[in-house]
Amino acid sequence: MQIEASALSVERGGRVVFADLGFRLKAGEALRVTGPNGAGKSTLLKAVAGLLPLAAGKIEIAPSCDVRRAELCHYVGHADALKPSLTACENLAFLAALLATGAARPGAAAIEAALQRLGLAAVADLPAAYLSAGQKRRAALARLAAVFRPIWLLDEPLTALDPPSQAVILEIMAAHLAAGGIIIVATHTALPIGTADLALGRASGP
Amino acid sequence: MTADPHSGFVVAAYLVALAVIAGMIVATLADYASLKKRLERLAARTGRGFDAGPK
Amino acid sequence: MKQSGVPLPSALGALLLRDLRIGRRVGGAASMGVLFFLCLVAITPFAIGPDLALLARIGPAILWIAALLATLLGLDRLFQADAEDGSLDLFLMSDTPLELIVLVKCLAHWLLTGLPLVIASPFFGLLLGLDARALEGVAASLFVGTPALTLIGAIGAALTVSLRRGGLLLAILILPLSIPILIFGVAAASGAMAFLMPFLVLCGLTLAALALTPFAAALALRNGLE
Amino acid sequence: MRTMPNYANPADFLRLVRAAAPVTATITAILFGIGLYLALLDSPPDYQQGETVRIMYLHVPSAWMAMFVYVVMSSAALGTLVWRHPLADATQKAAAPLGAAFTFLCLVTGSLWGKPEWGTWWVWDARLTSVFVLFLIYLGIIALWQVIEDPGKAARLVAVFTLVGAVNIPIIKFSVDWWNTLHQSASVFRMGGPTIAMSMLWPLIFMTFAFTFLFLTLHMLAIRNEILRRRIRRLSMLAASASEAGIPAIFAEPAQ
Repeated sequence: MQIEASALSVERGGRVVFADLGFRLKAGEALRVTGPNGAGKSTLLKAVAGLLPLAAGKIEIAPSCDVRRAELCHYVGHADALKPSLTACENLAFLAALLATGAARPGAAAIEAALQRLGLAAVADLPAAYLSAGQKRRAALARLAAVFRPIWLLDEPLTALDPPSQAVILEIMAAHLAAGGIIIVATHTALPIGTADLALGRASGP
Repeated sequence: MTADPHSGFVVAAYLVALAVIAGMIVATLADYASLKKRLERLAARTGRGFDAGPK
Repeated sequence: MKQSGVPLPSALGALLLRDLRIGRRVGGAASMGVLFFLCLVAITPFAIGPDLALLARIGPAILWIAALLATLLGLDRLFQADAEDGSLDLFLMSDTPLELIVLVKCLAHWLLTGLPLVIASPFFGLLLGLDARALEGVAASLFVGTPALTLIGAIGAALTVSLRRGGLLLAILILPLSIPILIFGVAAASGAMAFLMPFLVLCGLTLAALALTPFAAALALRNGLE
Repeated sequence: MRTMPNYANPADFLRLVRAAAPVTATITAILFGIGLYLALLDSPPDYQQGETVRIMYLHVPSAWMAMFVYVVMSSAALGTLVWRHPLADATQKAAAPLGAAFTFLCLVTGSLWGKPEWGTWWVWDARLTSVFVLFLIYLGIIALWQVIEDPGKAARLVAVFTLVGAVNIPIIKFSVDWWNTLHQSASVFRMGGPTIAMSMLWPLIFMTFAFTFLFLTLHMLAIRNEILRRRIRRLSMLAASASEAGIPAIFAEPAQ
């Protein structure tokens, strides 16, 4: 598994967010994207996830398969995608069913295991509205553990998390890399796991 | 009650009244039962005995 | 959910279950459609007068217009709620086609808003002095017509997903498109003799909407991303 | 030394309900027994309407209850806005569905009472229409309760709407009456007429008191439900924040 972006440029609202960008990640490698706010970190992640059209350049995945790139990626943006009136367990069960690919439909046991892994077992049946920001963030990240997708696109996963929770997330990320996964993470903090770096400066104006 | 042609409406009215009043009573008591059950489950989980009120 | 290891329902099943659950819980707007429908029907006699004979003649039209507005004005949150909390992005990344996701969301909306309207319409028809046969006509035509209203309204919802005040714009966009449904719906509802012809045309319109609108709505959603 | 029970405090109120509810329940049963006996067996049919006048013994009390419950709700609304007391919130929320049920009963019995004469199930008669608008207001209030999650905020917003409604009801009543006379509808239906024979007055009085005590009993029980619902919500949030902080939730929680 390898993902390669070449001469990438994306526009949003007529403004060139970044241009002529390239990177290559093989199985087990991670890329840390840094840069000031508005430099396009989130935009890059969304572009790789296939949520945004590319102005120029291309993103290729080898070995090429007929599955859409989006179906190979997990995307955890700033929004937690949690419905306040549903419980953490119901939210995760839905997201797992939505994002499961092919025959691998996760069972309820996988959902509970994921919640357990993120330390949310005690609050699994409480409405998401009652959870703290940190718990909501962990509930959002729990889908990484519940459903397997090779490429993870994480937009500042560690914000709003206390140190012990951050340790859990970093553990999960390390395990994913060890299993041959690929991670692109936008963050300001240094990461203990070995990553290539990609600094997005202020894009030169159009 | 004499066999008044419209006595059917009287019966209907009293049946509706019975249904509505019974509905109100049952709804209130059923709500109480489920709330008490949830409260006990929650109180047990948070490790605090709790007087959930009578009945 | 505490099933023992049994795999979760398919994405579409889970989505339908989720939307129905959200609609019924606190904060959900399940009963809003019916109440708005009742209010619209209730205010007409105050404008027209308490004369039941007159009300009965225009009853089907009042019920249909009320159903149309109740459906359209309840649709603006169909996709907006998901867009705001980030679920919409995940819909696009699922292996389930977006068109089917749109269809299931329309089904959930119809079950929470459209169906209750159909069930309630005979009772509200009594307020307008409709006789039994007219009530049947209204209920039958609404049962077949409201799905089409929801489906076409979904296109409007998809178009206005990123707008702050999309509700009214949705109605403005979709009202012209729903005129055929209104025409044949009211014709079927009040047509004394010619019930079948308008009714069948209405069925045709609904089936056409069922087939075409998901693609249009999905296209609108994909292009609306920013 | 037990302090004077302060019924504004939820815990004391729960004890009050445990004591008072059975008493008012039995009073309600007795009143209904007498009322129904008088209404159905011991009073003469009306010389004009015949037996259908017996529906009056349901219709008039439920119309009275529809108004009475709204008054109770409005005073609770004042309690919420002025003293911001959670018990006032619970009182207000508990009253809404009961009021709606009584109003619905009033509309149905009114329709059944009028059917023989009108020939249709519904006529836009002035008084029935005003009760119908009151029913719409009740439904609006219940809908508003269901949409706002935070109980405190919901109570204050619903209180404002309830008071606005209270101010508008007389205006609605007047304008509906005028609207009714303006369009002199075909059948002017006199609801029960101004003077009621003495023999019909007693069943009416008993039935009205029976309805009132029924409401008092159910209202107390419903308020207790609301108090428990709020406690569950608070305990759930405590459970969430406690596990967040990693300490088991064993701290004492003030019985507020």
